[in-house]
Amino acid sequence: MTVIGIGLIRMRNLFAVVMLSGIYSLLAAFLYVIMDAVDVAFTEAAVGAGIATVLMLATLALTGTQEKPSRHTNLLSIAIVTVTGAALVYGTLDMPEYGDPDAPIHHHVVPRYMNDSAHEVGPPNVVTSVLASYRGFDTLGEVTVIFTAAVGVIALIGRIRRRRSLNHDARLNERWADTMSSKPVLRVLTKLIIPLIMLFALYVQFHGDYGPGGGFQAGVIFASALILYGLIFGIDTARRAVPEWMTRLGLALGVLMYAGTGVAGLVMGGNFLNYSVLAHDHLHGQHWGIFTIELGVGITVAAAMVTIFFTFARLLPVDPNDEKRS
Amino acid sequence: MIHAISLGIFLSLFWLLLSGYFKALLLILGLISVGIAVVVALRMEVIDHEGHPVHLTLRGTWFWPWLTWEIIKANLDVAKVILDPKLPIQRLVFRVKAGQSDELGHVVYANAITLTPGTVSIDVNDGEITVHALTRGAAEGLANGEMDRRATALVDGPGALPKDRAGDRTGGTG
Amino acid sequence: MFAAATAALLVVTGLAMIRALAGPTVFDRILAVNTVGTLTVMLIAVYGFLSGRPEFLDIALVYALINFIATLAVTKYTKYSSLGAPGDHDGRSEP
Amino acid sequence: MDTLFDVLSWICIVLGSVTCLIGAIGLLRLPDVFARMHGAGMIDTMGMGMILLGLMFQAGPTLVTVKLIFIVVFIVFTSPTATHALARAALQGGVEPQVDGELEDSSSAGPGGDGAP
Repeated sequence: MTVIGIGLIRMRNLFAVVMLSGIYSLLAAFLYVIMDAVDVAFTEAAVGAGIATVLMLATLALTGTQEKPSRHTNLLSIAIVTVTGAALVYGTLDMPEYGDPDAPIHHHVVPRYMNDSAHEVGPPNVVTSVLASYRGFDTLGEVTVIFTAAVGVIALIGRIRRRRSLNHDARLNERWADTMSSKPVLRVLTKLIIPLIMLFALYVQFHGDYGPGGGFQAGVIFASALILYGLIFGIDTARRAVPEWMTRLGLALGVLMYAGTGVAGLVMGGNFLNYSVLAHDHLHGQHWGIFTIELGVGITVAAAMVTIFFTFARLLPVDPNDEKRS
Repeated sequence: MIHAISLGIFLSLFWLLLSGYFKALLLILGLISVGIAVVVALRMEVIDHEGHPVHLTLRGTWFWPWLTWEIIKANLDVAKVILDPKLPIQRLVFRVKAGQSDELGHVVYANAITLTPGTVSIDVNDGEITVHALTRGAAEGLANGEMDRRATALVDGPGALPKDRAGDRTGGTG
Repeated sequence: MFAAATAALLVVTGLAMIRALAGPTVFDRILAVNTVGTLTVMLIAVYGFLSGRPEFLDIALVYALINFIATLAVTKYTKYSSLGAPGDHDGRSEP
Repeated sequence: MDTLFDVLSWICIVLGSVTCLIGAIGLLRLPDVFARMHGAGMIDTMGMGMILLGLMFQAGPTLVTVKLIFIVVFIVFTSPTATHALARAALQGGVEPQVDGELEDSSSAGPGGDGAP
């Protein structure tokens, strides 16, 4: 992994960097597996395997492949990075060894999470109860961040397209359609596998209680299916199947579902994001609460990923000839 | 429509095998999920005889074991070449005709070519597949047409090429 | 024995990484990344058995399903931005 | 019976690991992209298949085996497609496949689909 890291820094060709970071992410997922952090590994797998590379490429297509050769070495930034890195390493020296049962974290909240979550919250997968219930506020914050990111992308570059010439658009579409959907091999496989990916995403969504997974991973996987469709059949075809209003609605709906669950808790006489009051039996309340917010997370994440990809990919590719002319 | 229904059945099976939980709530959720997947797939227009080739499953019972055996033979051949200190490769690029009647057939054939190490399909164009082969033996094994016949029998039915069935016994040099 | 298989797979991953770092063309790197993807599926599956927790298979399943999307995206990208000059020496000048 | 499955399983896993190693050596030794694809193909087909088959023997007739079968099926479908896409992109990206000889069509032609373009 270190080798890959150094290789990443040394490489000037951003395209090769994208490829290598793909490997980095694969290895990271495997490391998480070794450390038994199944849910984290799942996230890394879902994000790293498809979406991250695709989004980076979409960005690359907007910016160009070669890193700008910097004229001056920025001593200040190097110094800051070195100092921060040293501080972090120094910090880890004090940390208990991996898996040390005497580590402070094992004395405070972890025992409660591990021992009590089964009857306080319910789901057999402890990570789900921690994220969705004990740390409900944090997760709501994360979802809002994703929501904001997608809204930002729409606001910033969603409009650029209108300034481009129709001619450019037509040629672009032609090239999109021409290159991919006419390849029978890719077309057949895509048709074959898209329903499977979608169903698998929903499976991950609804089994977050029992195994690794949950809303975030499910959203990413579902978005992968739509992105694959967009890649092979062209953005415009994909937009016809999944119109823009749908993703934007999903984006907002997800956050609303999450926050709404919290408010519902308030209304019914509990604290914000306290699900126990949602039903007569507090375990059922927790269950439904977690279920709803996970669904909210999934919808938001999927909608955000799809929005970002489609917004970027519409601009793709920057045709050098066009730029010279305009 | 038939394809949509069979896709739904297939996806339900997929869900049950993945899940392994038979609680009422999860079964209902599974049903909803299958519904969502089928509806989105319908909107995408990916359900047709290409996207959901259910008619191939039965005939596939003859094709897959044969292909697996071919893959194992091809693996041994390539392994020998790679481990040989002299690295005796003879790279060839050539075209084969795909005798299948539609593009789905060409795809099956092309993927079968790629799956056997030693040959990779690099282009599919109007019933002709451009193939890159690592050794002459692999190329000749493909060119004798056995795999083409098998794939045709898979896609178009065994009746499509009645007179060629006699040639099946010749076998590939693989 | 699972440990031995894990070790062998790690060695294979290392070899593939050498190819990814060495190049020389972009396509070599893509090939290597794709191979590492398949290897990761196997690693996760084998390690799941090594540690006696086969539920890791869900993660392997994710990779099996969507790893190739990245490869497709990359091949598509190479077709676009390197219409003039392929490979590492991308001929596009900085604007 | 258990020992039989154990032995079978180990044979498969060892075979698979060895195949993967050979494939990786091929990935390093072979001279150009198109040739290297054959090495990678070994890992994707027999290496993967054998190792996961070995795991199936370990798991026995459970849902774990079913998931393993799913993984094998998905990789069998996706890997040739990815390889094909890559080969096509490399071809159109300007990498000329080096050729060491010609295939004479007439001598090797079978009765049905011969190689004549």
